[in-house]
Amino acid sequence: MSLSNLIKNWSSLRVKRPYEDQYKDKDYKWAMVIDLDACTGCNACTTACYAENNLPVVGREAFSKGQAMHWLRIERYWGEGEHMDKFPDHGAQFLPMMCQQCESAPCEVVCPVGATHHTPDGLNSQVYNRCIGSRYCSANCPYKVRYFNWWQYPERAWPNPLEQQLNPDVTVRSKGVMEKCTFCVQRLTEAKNRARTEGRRVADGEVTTACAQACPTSAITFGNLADDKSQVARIWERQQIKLASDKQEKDENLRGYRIFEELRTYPSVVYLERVRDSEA
Amino acid sequence: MSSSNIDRRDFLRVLGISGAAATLAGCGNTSIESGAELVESYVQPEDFVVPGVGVYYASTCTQCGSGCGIMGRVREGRILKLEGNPQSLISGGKICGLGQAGVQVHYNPDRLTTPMIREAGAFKPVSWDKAMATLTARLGSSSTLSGDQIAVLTGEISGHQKVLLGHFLESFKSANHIVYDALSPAIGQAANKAVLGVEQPVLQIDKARLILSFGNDFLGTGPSPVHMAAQYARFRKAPRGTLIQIEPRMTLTGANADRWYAIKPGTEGVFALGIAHSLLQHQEYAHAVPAEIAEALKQYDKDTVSEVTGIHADAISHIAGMLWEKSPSLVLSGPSAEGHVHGFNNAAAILLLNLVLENRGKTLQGQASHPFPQLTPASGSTTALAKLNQAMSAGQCQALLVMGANPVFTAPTFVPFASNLAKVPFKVAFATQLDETAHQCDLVLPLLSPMEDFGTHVAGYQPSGVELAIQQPLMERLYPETRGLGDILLDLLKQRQPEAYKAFPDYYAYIKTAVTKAKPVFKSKSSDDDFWEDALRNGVLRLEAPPAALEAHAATVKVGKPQALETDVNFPFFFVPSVRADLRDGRHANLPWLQESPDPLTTVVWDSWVEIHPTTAAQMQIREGDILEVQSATGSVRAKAYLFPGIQPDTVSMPLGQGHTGYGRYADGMGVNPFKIFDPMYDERTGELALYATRVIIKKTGEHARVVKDEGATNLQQGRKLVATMAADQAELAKEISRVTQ
Amino acid sequence: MSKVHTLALYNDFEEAGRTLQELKAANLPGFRMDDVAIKSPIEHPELSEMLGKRPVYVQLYTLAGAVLGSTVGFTLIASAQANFLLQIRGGRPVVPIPPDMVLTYELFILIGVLMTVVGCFIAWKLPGNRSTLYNTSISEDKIGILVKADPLVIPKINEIFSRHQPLEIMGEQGR
Amino acid sequence: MIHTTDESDIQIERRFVPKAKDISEDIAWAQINKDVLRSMERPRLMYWVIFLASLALFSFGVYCEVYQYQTGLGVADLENPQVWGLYIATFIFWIGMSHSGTLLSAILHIMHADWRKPIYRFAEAMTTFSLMTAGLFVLVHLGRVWEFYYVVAYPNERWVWPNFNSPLVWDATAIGTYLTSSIVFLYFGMIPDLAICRDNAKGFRKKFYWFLSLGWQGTDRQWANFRVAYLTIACFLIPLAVSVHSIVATDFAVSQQPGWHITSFPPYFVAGALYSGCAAIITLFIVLRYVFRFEAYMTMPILDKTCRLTFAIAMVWTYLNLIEYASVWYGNDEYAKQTLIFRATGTYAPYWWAMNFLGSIVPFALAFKSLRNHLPTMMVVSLLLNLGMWLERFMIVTPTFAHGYYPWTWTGDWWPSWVQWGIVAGSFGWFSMLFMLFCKIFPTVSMYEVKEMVYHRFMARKARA
Repeated sequence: MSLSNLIKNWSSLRVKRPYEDQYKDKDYKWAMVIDLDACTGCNACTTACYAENNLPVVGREAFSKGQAMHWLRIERYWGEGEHMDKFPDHGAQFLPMMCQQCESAPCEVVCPVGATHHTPDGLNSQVYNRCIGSRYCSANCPYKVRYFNWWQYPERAWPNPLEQQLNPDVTVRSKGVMEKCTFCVQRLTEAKNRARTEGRRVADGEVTTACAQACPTSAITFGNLADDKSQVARIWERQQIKLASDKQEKDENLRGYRIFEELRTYPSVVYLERVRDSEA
Repeated sequence: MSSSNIDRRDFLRVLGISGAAATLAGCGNTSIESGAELVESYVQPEDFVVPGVGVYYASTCTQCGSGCGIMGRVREGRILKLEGNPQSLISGGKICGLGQAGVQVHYNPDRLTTPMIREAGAFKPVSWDKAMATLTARLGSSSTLSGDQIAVLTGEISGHQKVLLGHFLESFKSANHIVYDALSPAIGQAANKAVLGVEQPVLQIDKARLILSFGNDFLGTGPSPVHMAAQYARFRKAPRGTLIQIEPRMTLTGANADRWYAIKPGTEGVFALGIAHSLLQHQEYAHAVPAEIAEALKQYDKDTVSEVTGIHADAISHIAGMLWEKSPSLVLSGPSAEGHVHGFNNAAAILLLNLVLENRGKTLQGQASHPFPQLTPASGSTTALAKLNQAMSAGQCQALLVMGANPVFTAPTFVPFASNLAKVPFKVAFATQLDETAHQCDLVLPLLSPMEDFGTHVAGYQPSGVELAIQQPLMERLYPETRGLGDILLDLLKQRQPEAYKAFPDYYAYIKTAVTKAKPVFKSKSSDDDFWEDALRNGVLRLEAPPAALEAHAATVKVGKPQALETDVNFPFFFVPSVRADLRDGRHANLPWLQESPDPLTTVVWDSWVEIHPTTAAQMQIREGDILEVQSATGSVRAKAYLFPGIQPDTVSMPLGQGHTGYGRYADGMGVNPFKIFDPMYDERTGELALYATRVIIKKTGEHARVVKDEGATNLQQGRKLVATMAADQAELAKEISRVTQ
Repeated sequence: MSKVHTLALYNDFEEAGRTLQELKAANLPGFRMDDVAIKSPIEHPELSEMLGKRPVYVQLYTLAGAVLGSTVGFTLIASAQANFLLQIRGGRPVVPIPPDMVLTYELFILIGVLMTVVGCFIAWKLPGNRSTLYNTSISEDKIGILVKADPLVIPKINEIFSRHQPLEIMGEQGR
Repeated sequence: MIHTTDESDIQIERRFVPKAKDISEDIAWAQINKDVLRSMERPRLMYWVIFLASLALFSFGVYCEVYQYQTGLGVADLENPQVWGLYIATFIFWIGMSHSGTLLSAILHIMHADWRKPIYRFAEAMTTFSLMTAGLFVLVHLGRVWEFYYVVAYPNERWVWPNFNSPLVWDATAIGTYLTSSIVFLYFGMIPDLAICRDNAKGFRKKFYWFLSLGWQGTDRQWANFRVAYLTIACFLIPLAVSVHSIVATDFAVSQQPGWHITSFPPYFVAGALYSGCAAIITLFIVLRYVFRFEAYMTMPILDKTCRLTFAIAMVWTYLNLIEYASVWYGNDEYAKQTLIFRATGTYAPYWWAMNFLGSIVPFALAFKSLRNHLPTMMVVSLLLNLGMWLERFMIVTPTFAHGYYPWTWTGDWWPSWVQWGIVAGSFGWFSMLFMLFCKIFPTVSMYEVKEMVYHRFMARKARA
């Protein structure tokens, strides 16, 4: 009965993730590293995302109104101050930005119906069936990586026979629901199920996201942070990034950082600083 | 390819039967249980088709000429997604956006589904029998055409399609295979040939410690972008290489440079020679060039060079110093340096630097010789089109077959291709989708998409050894009334030379025979069938071969007086077209993913725009979104202004590829076509069209519209730490863990 | 023998007040002051006082409602959360106190208000029959005095009524 | 009950009550009934003009909403990150509007401010209807409005609950509570008046009022319980009203966005709510006074008091508004400061300055007695104040989206589409249509309380005499 459950488990119900961890899946915590020095801004990852996740092409009209549905967008910043006199002397600054799968996600707290919540393997999930489209999550997302279905895209975006390309593993979202990068959860689930039937943990490199898979420069590394030997865990460790920290104490010459860490969102994506030869 | 097209109704029927069987089983012994009857599924899934499980098949990407190996994810008989094939050295298991969009060629809603014949000015769908009858009436056994009366116009083409085309033309005693590439690298290739002895050397980007690139966009639109991006990633790992890019308008590669210089268009050769001059002051380089060149180079002192090129004089000695310091280096020339009246000279001057710096054999190598030269690609040029245009104009051409080229769209206005095309009495287009050129043809034959057809491809750029890439169908054909190019050619050849081709019932048989015949070259000991199966499974046949040596002909580099650019009062701006890595010359504008994929540098989608430097825009009081008229001597186009800091201030730039008028719902009406305002300027040496030599004037129209782009109201980080940058001497890259270096 | 009603209408509170005083003083058998009711267009506390102490218990319902609202509210919310562990929110405990307090507060008010109304309805004895002796002018500006008494004393009461210039005296018919 | 007036009375009155009288004590009670009940009969032409105009506006709003429902929210030109637009801004506006009804009827009731009596009924009706309008905006705004009930914690087989952490769930609970309570309060306080209606109506209307008046006969027991219950509900309503708008403020203050994440938001919102509500009362006061010929009840001294109250609240709002700017300006949050600067200098600067002018400068018109007593001026001023308060809500919602944490998604020139404007206009139509219907069906002036007021004044005069 619920009341007895409440009283019996009171102390465990008061534990906060990630810093007082309780509900953590011991085996999995998905995370990512993006090397901005390797990223060339070529858009291979974004197209891969469109192909894998059934993202609708919204068309010129909707795009001009800011209604694009790119879960993964490549931002291009110009330098400021000393980095930009008359010309962008040190090139453009590209930033692939997708859902950071925050461990303490601002979006999760404010969703009225709990359509977005945290999974035990560390994803910030979005339950389309539950979403009523209040868009509060998007309003509260510091990264603005949530995309709302302003139109009934299933009727608009895939004229016959384009709909045959749709990935059957991924829901096609109707109008009125929010969506965002899922770290290709359909791939993760499949890999986890496969590993579970074989009685093991998903091996490093066994599963990856569509963006990481496509990236011609391998700038994106994806993997399981709970597995100490995984590529991602090793990079995080070498970069001295701790998941449950809002201010990393790390060596100065390490490139790893997380965006808006000071907001205590505890993102799961580490970016490695772009490197430029200052003598060139 | 074993695939079955389970449609949903069939699938439900299977479920229905097994459900019924389960019900019956509950009621005692049925005829099935007693073994008197057997239940058989309505649908027999073919091998490897398991409902709900994705299967991967290897194939080859045909979106550009790089010949990347790809894997297609197939589920329930449908191709869903393309990924890189790790077996292919070219793709290395990776894939670019353009390649991914290949599935949209296949599933494009505007695809041709039946043959069409022009009757009374309009296309009418006809049956294949009728279409083939029309075709063979002109080009079949009874055809009297020969020699120059027939021509085949294609884009870059390689492998057995190319061979069959050649045979087809031979049967007419013709060699009129015109390979047209609107963005042809022919000038650069000619310079390579002249200076290094090969048309396309292999670049060892990862081995270089410094790359000096004059407008070479190897990351975006180069000969093999995916392969070079992987090399670039290794180049950036410890010991980290430095990239310096010099170009009038920033390319994707320029955007990734450590240092980017804006140069006046066409003065790249002067700048290169200025560096050469500076380098020659080091004793060790002194012997690298003939004495007369060394003498001529003395005119290229840094102040003169600086004045001509618009780059600060200190930069020259600085770059020279870095080249001297960081060896081996790699100096590259690119389209924006080559597309000028003196483009060949520019390219040669740039290549001279490689000779001075002794990069031959270190970062520059020759391609391994190919065992099947007949399969190697015929690379395209614009001169070929000019020749065809003349022939058509003179009424010599009686029949024209077009595939993979769209000159009605890409030919400049001074090449009146469309009107000359009308003079050809019989024009046949082979296409998956109608484009502007196909619209002008008399007969249109719908081709299988690359996801439905067999083929072999040989990339023009072979990074190491030799690869023969195999293309196989990834699913059954979508439309029964479509056919492969190989099959059509084979049918035609059977009409003309029945004896030679009777052994091949179809193109599949032809290609299988041809590939298995090559077995000894690949030193395979397996049976023919196994060899073929392996080839299909791997998607690529690899042959390791040593790189060829490069020659050095420094003397061919002409070093004249450094000449400043003439100014044209009527057309004060240089016009630099930009080539988008996804749309290229416009052939991919029909793919919605690519249209919606923001241009990496401006983030504009679905449109054309005019890039103009903010200082110039401020002088002219131009704001973003103002509609500008860009007028050259031959024509004008209108597009929205986009303020772009990565451009030389006397230059404006527009992207190519948009402005279609007959290429389906995703391409039509999007932007404008700058091909139509090119000036008739040609490279002196090769006669190629000089794409970067146009001069324009900009007029404000007073109209304004919102630029459709992903970028928001700011393109700065506004004090946030979004993209952080670290100085190279600070970062300890060697201690880092990385996937690339492993 | 059941009691019957009689009603007198007066022009103002003063006359009604004098009538009440006389009724009280008369001390008639079979008549209790508790059976007297004033019907008036506005509340008149002075007159009501003459009728003796008539306590109001509505506040008790309010209290019960408020307590019920807050305790049951919190328990329901917290136990619902405790049973829906699937819905973890990063950085927050499963049962967070501040949000639950906000909701508890609202339920405290909601149930409090509703119970107050219910209490008032109970005090009004709703739904129930009430005396048919009523004049629409009471809702306008007249004061009515309704007496429930033994039929035997009714004439005497009416007599007291008529001593103070009533506008009208109404009796129940057929008793 | 007929009272006569003579010279001496007036003399005394002048001596003891130097200020103008809120209401004349000489109005006969029957006259009060007659005057108020008349408002439920044939109204002036202006009534029909207002009603039909509201109906037309409302119909257009319905058309827009149907179009948006069918096509998707894209027709509203909402985008990422401008995800809320006018809907949420107007939602706050209507929620705010609802607060003055509570102020007049509950707070002033407890404080025994008699002058509220002729005007509190319509103010309460305004509370109820503006809450209903606000509720509509929640629905209009949802992407999948047909699933709106997911927000409600209803028992279900799968034990799926809403997210109680979300301020939107607090909102839903608070607004639900407030709407229920204010309907109860409005209805409960109207029962004696409904009995009057019952006594004067014929036919089906009699039946209707008979049912609604719950057998009210004005007995002393009914009155005593009624008083206690009414007072209790009034006591509940005051903290409830404060909590409702505080919770609406937490929609913003609890979120993390620059420009929203401000501790002073709840009091700021409450002050703004009372402010716009009072301004709306002035507007409706003037409208009702004219349309239903309520000059004898909605008197100039009452308007004068309302205006003074409004002025006081306007100054409280101004103070809290400045506090908000100051706390951001002197705070250490660079991002919030950027957003503030954007508000004052960016795309929406004209609206921001207009909002500050209308909210803080225009109310000084209320400080002048001659202006306070000039009805046309007050009409214009009250409408301007409400425009200012609507702009305030717009300036809370929009600039933070346009200039939030993430520069890449900053929008320079976002502007709502006609569909949004249509729905906002429709909401005003819906509100005034409901309000006008209410005025025709229910007594807009509390008859029994006006009688009390008249009686107390009359007795006071008598005592003095």
